[in-house]
Amino acid sequence: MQDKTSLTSKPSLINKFTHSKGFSAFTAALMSIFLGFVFAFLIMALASPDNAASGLKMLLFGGFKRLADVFYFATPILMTGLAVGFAFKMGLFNIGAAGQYTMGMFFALYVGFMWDLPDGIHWVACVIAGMIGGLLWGLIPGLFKALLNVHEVITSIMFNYIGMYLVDMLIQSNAAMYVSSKTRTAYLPASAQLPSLGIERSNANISIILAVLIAVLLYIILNKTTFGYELRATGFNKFASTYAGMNGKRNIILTMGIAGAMAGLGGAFAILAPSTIQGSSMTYEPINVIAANGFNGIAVALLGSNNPLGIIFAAVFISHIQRGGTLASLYGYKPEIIDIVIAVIIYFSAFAMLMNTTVVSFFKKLFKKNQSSPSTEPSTTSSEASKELLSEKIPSKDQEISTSTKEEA
Amino acid sequence: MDTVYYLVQNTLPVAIPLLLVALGGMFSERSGIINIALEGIMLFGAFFGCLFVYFIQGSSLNPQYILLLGMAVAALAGIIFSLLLSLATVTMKADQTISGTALNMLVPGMILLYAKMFFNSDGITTNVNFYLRKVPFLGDLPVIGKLFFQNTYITVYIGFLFLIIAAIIFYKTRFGLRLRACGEHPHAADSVGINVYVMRYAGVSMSGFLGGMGGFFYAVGVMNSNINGHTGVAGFGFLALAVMIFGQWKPFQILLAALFFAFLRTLAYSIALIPFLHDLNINQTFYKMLPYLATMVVLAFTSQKSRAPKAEGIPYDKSQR
Amino acid sequence: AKDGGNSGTPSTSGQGFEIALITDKGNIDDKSFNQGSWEGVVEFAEANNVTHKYYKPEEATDAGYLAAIDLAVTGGAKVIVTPGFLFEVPIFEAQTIYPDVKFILLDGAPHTADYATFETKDNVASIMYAEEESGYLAGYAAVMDGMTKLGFMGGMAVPAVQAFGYGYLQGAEKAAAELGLADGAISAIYHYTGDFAETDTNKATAKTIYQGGTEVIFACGGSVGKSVMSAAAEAGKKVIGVDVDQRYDSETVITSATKGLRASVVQVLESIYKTNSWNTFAGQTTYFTAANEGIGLPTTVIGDANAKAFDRFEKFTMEQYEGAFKSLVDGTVDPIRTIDVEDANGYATADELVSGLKLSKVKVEVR
Amino acid sequence: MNDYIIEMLNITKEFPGIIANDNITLRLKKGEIHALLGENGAGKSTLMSVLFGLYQPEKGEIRKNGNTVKINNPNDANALGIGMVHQHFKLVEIFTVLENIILGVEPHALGFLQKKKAREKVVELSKQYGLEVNPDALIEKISVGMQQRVEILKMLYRDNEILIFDEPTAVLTPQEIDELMEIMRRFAKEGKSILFITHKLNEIMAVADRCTVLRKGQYVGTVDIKDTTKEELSRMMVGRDVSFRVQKETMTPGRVVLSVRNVSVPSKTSKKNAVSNVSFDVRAGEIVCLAGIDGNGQTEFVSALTGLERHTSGTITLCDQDISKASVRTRSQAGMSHIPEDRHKYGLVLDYTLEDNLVIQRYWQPQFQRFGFIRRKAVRSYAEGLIKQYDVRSGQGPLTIARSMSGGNQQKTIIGREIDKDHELLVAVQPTRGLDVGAIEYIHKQLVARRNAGKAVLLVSLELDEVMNVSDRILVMYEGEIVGELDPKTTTVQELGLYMSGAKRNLKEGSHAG
Ligand SMILES: Nc1ncnc2c1ncn2[C@@H]1O[C@H](COP(=O)(O)OP(=O)(O)OP(=O)(O)O)[C@@H](O)[C@H]1O
Ligand SMILES: Nc1ncnc2c1ncn2[C@@H]1O[C@H](COP(=O)(O)OP(=O)(O)OP(=O)(O)O)[C@@H](O)[C@H]1O
Ligand SMILES: [Mg+2]
Ligand SMILES: [Mg+2]
Repeated sequence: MQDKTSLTSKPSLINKFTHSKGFSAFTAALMSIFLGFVFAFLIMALASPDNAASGLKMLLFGGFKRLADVFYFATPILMTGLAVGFAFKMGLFNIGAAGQYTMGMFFALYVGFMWDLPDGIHWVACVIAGMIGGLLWGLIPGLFKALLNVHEVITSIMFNYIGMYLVDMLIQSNAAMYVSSKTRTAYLPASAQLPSLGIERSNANISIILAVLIAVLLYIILNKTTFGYELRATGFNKFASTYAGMNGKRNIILTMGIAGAMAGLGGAFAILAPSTIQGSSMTYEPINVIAANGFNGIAVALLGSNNPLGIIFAAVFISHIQRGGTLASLYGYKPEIIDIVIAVIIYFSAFAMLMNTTVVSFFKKLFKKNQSSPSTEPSTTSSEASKELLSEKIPSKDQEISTSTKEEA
Repeated sequence: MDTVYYLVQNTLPVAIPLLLVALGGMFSERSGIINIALEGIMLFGAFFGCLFVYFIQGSSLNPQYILLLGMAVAALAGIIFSLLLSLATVTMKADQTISGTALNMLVPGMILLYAKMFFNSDGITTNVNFYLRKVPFLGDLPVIGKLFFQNTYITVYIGFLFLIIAAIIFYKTRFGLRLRACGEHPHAADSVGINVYVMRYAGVSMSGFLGGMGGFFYAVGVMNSNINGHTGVAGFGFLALAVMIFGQWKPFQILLAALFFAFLRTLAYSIALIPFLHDLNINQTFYKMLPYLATMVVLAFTSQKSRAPKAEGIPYDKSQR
Repeated sequence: AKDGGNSGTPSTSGQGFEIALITDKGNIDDKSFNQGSWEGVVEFAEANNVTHKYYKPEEATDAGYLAAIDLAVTGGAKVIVTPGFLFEVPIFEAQTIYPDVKFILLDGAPHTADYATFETKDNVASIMYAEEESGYLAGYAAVMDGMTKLGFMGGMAVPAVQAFGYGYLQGAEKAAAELGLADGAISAIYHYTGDFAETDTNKATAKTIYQGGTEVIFACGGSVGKSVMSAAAEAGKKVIGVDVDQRYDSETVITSATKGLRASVVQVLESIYKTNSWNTFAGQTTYFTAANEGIGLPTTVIGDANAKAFDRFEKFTMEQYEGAFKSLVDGTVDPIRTIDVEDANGYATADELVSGLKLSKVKVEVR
Repeated sequence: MNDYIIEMLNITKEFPGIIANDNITLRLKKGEIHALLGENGAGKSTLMSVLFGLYQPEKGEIRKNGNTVKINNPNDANALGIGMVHQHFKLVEIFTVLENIILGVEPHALGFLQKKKAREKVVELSKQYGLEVNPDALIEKISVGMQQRVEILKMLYRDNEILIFDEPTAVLTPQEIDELMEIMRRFAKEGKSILFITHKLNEIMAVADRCTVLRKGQYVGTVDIKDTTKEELSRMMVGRDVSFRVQKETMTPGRVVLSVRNVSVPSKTSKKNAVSNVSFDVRAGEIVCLAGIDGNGQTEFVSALTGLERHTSGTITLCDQDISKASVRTRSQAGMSHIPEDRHKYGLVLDYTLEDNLVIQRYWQPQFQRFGFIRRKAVRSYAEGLIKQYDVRSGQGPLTIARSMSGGNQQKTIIGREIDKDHELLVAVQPTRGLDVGAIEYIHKQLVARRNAGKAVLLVSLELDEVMNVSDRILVMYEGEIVGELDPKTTTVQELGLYMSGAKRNLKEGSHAG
């Protein structure tokens, strides 16, 4: 039996590109971003109509005035975005990036304060320690899932809390790290801080470069290696991967470990950033609050369609509009508008792809009716696109609990 | 004995929001929609409930009536908000976790923005006291009265009432049967003429109803009828999700799970009252971790048999086979 | 605090906002530093028609605060109010970078990150408060009112909170002595919550303390107070507020150990804009104490001239208060502000409190 | 007036990219059994789904008793007395039999279920038609045959007079098939009209009055069964002659390739063993068939054999290597190929491309990876080779997403992959399920070719024709045990059926056939 679609002429290169999944993900993202800003504009116009235009301009372009800061603040969420996105590829929803991030911070801080290492090596050790901290915390949901069949979402949520309490306790009980009169950690020695990029009045540092390199590395792992092949196969259909002799349990544990390591690195990058003030540094305040950057990572991953390269852009974009949002406060707007914009963008991007094709096929139908001639040739574009989408939207049936994820590079 | 009364009296106001929200999650998931957005729904309901209380607090209305009205407002708000989830996941067939996560992100920002714009604050602070020192007559009963009818909130009774109603709807009605069919095998439901989309809207809306109400009960029973964009509902929506799974998507098991969790949580803060625990002199942080650790341990033992609704997480598409 | 969030109404003239406040963390309704000082800013600015606005730093670090100061200056700030000791290091930097901008630093003095150099330049006014005196009055009032089971819930063991707490215990001791009570007649539970937030944890902790029989808790940690008041309402017990007069937040608040955040901010702003006496504050640290009416318990009820500020006490009278206040002013009583604490977190043990503060009538349990 | 109870006239139904039904007309007489025949994907299920209101046709009309009707959903169909037993059962597994039967038409008072009333009706119906069921049993705990009874009861409960059976016999034993035929005849006699889809021409010849044939979405014709033959029908269906016998020369089996000794597998649903104490050998150059009714432990046994589940006891030896505890990968390396029963669940990653699916058993071999990096070019050219060799048809060649391929081509993909991989033993589980005669013929040829190439083949099948035609030796499995070893040349379908139903056994427990 032959699909009639195969009868249509070979698509041109451009056609192929515009019909590729990557492209529709891109246009979908654009559309959601557009809607997000429309929403923002409406809110601003309601709050203070006179300034809405200037406010919106700030949101859109303000970040360009503070490019270094855009990259600086993009780094941690880029890493947590990778932590979420990478696990997503395997069909795992790593909602525990927050805990892994906190653990990464703690390990980095510990090495920063407690180990006396030479310049140039110290910060590297701290970064690696942070990575290990996140890795360990990421392994836990992996182990629970692989060995005990406990859903990773639940484990992650629980260990976000456990990690937060634990780290706060460990820090507060360590006199070398904690300054009680300031309710936060002491200043890190300069040797433990990341090398700055030397941009004036900005904490921008080498970690953004590392983060981008790591993202590229993950991309290669996912798409070019046998491990990535196994991982995505498992994400799509874990039964088939078992059938093909892949070690599902090992892969789950490994994936969560790597995801945790990413979040841990994010924490390390955040806490080890150099300060613009001589002798100062980042500090950690143990106040029993779950790290927001962990959850922001979810947004970044979703906006970047879980593709490491997409995540780079998503992180920079979100950081960009956040900086713009801060600047918009000069016009009296509350920076919280940005949180709303981001949420709206994610919400729409969840179904923008489908919306894309619905709109297209709607017009196709309209067009067809007007023609009134029986369609001998089934509408290729829309059907192809929607077929593609359907195939994307059908998650492999996961026998146990919840979270279905898919997505293709 | 006083300590026992105290523990019970304080466990219930924490357990009830968990119970209600987890029941909401149950309706949603048994209809086939994973509801990660419970956290956001709770917060949204709590916000409107508190906002209502804020505007009405000057009036001479009896606080318990205000509470009931606020509850209705919160439930309604929850339903409306949950429609955003149904719209995305049922009509637009979007990924359920993604939509839910987006909605979770939306609410705190919205509350902060609103509160800052109109109250110069991070949230809404109200001034009505809903506390019930003693329920008339019942509060005087021996033991039972002290356990359940003193130093409490009427939310506790409302919570139990809704548990019963939920269980009846779930197991004894045509609607419940159809709802469960949709979460298990939507194509089968469709083939006997059940409108899967409608049922899923209904399931999600019920989670909005219970979630919004649960959020408001959290604000009343735990946060003194205040709500704040930063602390939100302190992850109770997520915990409710865990409670729901722990309770195996079944109403009475969910009740047990909620009580279990709430009790450990209450215990963690009441160590000072329990001499033998107090004397152990363990860092209180360990007790704070206890509910989470205990939940993990229980799940570790029970999860092998865990059985989620089969079709949950999968958008229903008629033409899909 | 419904003064219309649009204190931040954007300027149409383009000059921006002249008086700026940077929040340390949390918001300007934190029932503490941010709120008190912001109220001062608003009071002054609205009375004198000066544009004003508050900024929230993008991250709560030294660099983040400095960046927020940058932003405020970009936004046209001429005077910047920075509440809290967290601004000590950033202000040290900023005072050099922005010589033309005036800074009002509350509860701290500018210094370098390594504490090697302390310097307050002429464009900075550093303000400190004698919290121990305020706490002293609160403790004194509670015991004088007949209470014997006291509680203290501090946020974190930062100097200001510690000082409040220590003063509180010493006030109780003094009152017990004046009443001729036996040694150990007063019991006090002393606890730091570890945060400054309204949480169900804090409420549960307060409830537990009340359940143990405690009659009043001195809630000394910003929004922690909301949780304590909620617990007190349920337990039918009392609360002592902190920083600002909190009687309006709950019926349970019998009094508040205030420090004149608002008054001091207004006073310094007036020195800049009206009395032209900036140099009385510039380049130095000014202490607000009982002597200059910088601290105390509220003696009037705002908006109700007939109401009595002490109406929620059973026995404690205005006369008794004035006596105690006077002893602070004339120095006959000088509460201890700091004691040696072994613990890294600054969490004093019961023994340290008893010996450090020379307590005998008061026995302390630390939680 | 006319004597057609249902007329589907000029029905056209499109799916994205394909016209599933192209101007099809079908007329059903009152009281007749009308067969619907066609290759896979010919559009039979689609046409029936249109009649049942699951799909809306783009064109055409439906008449009942001469009056045009509109069927927008199953409720409308139900109101018109149309009921359907679906190809893939539509039963809620965690519900009871009773709940499944009443779902959608629940008797209720103010929304509250009245199960008692329903139960009485169900019990009565099941007595009346000899469709014995336990109303309180959970669907997931009952056999497939039983589930089908539930589906039939669903129609009867709704008082349907037009009954659609979509491939009802694919999952039944010969005895059960006979029973079903009997029931269908009874229905027809009572005046109910039946539409009956099957790929098995014997069944059509046995029970149907008329037959409509579809091919590639188009109407080929309607014939009276008494005026036609099997050959005629199959020619109408595929457009050419099809041979029903598998050509196969005799071979002497060689060395033992697979040796199974005392293997037992615990059951997931009950305390009993799903497989108990199974022992047998498979030699090079023979096709051994594991026959039996569905649910007698074959699936569990295959899982244990292939390593998908680890069995509890006994030993499995493959080419002298003990693989009892080995991983799936080790078994595969030791020479086992496996065509899985459920091709969508196990056989393919539906969202992967065809080429990625073709190397899923081999991507880790040096040929396809270096230092952990996939050698894309090698994969591509290998895939192109296989696609050509096995004539796998797809839209975009190696880059086609597997999900978009037809079932037959998906199966070819798996077969090509498993055969091309180095193997000594080929485990083929229901390799032809749901496929049309053309495809079946192809697959059988491939199995025989493997045997002729000196490989051992273990075929697990529920299809009696297949069992009898393809295998060299038959092992019958009943309730987890091997109860008989038969030679297809000397046995009959009837005898085989007796073994399968447990009525006969020629092997003692624990003994094995070498
Ligand atoms: N939901 C659907 N979406 C897209 N295409 C479909 C869908 N259902 C059926 N088709 C297409 O319609 C054609 C007819 O399918 P149908 O299931 O009716 O065939 P069939 O004759 O029942 O085959 P089989 O013998 O395998 O059951 C198929 O080739 C398939 O491509
Ligand atoms: N989701 C889908 N989207 C588009 N086309 C589909 C989809 N599902 C199935 N098809 C089409 O259906 C056709 C046959 O699919 P199907 O799986 O029904 O085959 P089959 O031979 O009937 O196999 P089975 O035994 O599994 O029923 C293919 O042509 C395929 O393109
Ligand atoms: Mg089929
Ligand atoms: Mg079919």
